[in-house]
Amino acid sequence: MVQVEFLGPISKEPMQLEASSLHDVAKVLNEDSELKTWLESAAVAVNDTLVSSLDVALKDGDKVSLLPPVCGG
Amino acid sequence: MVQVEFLGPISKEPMQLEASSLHDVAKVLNEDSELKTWLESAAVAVNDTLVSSLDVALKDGDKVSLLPPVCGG
Amino acid sequence: MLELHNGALHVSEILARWCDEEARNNYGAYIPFVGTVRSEDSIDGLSFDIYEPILENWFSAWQFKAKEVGAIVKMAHSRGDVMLHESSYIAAVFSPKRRVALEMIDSFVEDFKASAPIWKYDLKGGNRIYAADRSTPIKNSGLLGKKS
Amino acid sequence: MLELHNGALHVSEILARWCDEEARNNYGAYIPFVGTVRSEDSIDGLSFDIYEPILENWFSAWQFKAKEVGAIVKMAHSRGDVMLHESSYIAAVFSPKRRVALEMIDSFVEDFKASAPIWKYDLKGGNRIYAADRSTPIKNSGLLGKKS
Repeated sequence: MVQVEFLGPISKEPMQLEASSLHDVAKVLNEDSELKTWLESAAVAVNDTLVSSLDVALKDGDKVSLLPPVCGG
Repeated sequence: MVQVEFLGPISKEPMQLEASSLHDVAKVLNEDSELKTWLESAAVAVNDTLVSSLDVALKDGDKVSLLPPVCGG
Repeated sequence: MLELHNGALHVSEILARWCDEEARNNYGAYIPFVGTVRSEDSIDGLSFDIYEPILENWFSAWQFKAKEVGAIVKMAHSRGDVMLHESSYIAAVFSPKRRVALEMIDSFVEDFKASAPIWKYDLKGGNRIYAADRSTPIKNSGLLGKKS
Repeated sequence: MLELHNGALHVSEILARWCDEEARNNYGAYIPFVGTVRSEDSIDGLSFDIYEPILENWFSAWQFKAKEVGAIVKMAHSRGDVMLHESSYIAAVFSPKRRVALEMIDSFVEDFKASAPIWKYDLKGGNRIYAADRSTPIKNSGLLGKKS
């Protein structure tokens, strides 16, 4: 199981799901219509490192985070 | 008479001289060998306004200042 | 050094403390950038969420980048609510020479705006509204979106 | 506002005072630049001469330029001796928006270095030596020199 966390303004509780890569995570999250806009604009981190591709293998206990558009300062 | 002032590191007392333009001032100052290097690197102000040409008419009581290379900060 | 404070920053205290910390380290240039909440769009203030693990990674990368040119960076940011005319953000560069400091404060602040995992909300009549229109997607955003 | 101080600047006091002065004026960005005397070439400190009338004209022109983009500039500089690790120069920009402030602090500080009528001397073993090699001729310098 991997843990998926929604950061900042995405008001959604963390999810646990079976996934062996980010492609699997994408498949599951795209079934949730509430998430549609966020998926198009969010960056993705695996274990707190930002990634640039879905070709990232996941293992049990990994944490996937969704980071919507930012505005610090 | 115009007053010529030497600013910053040029250690020279102010001079009074007869001059109807900066050309006249240049002529007199170039006779002073101590000033040679300073004249080549100094900017010139008339009545506290920097000038970009010697074609500036001077009248009685005007102040001409020589400003050597600067380094504030 | 990265510091996160609950609520508004005490600007003078932070600027003075950082200055003291580096007073003997022979830096010729110190440039802080102070960000203050402006009164506009009838907001009462702003509020911030921060995701600290990624912010710390981002900041560490900048410390390393600064060190390569003999400089250091420091940053303070607010968590939670910051009201009008209060400050929520201070970034600073110390460097031996001015050109490095002037260029680094610019690129540091701009990269912060584009990349730091911090979310801003307008405080308006008791509501906390995500500032979507002023927010920037982080690089490589949208990976999980449906391909069109 | 342009302030000249005898000897070293009290950095924290000045930064805090400027911040307080503008606290209610709705500026979103405040960027001070602080210049500090570095230990190098075995100097004991630096010393400065200032020609105030032309410095004031130069600064007024910058105030005007800043006003055109909704910003303000402030500056403090030392007269006379400033010892190692003390500060001799603070410039600051306040602006509604960060881009204006980041660009203006850079161009203000660079123009200051190239144009402000201030002369620097190294203090070394009781002597006060003009820093000729680090000094820059003001624009249009050399008018009075003999034509070659």
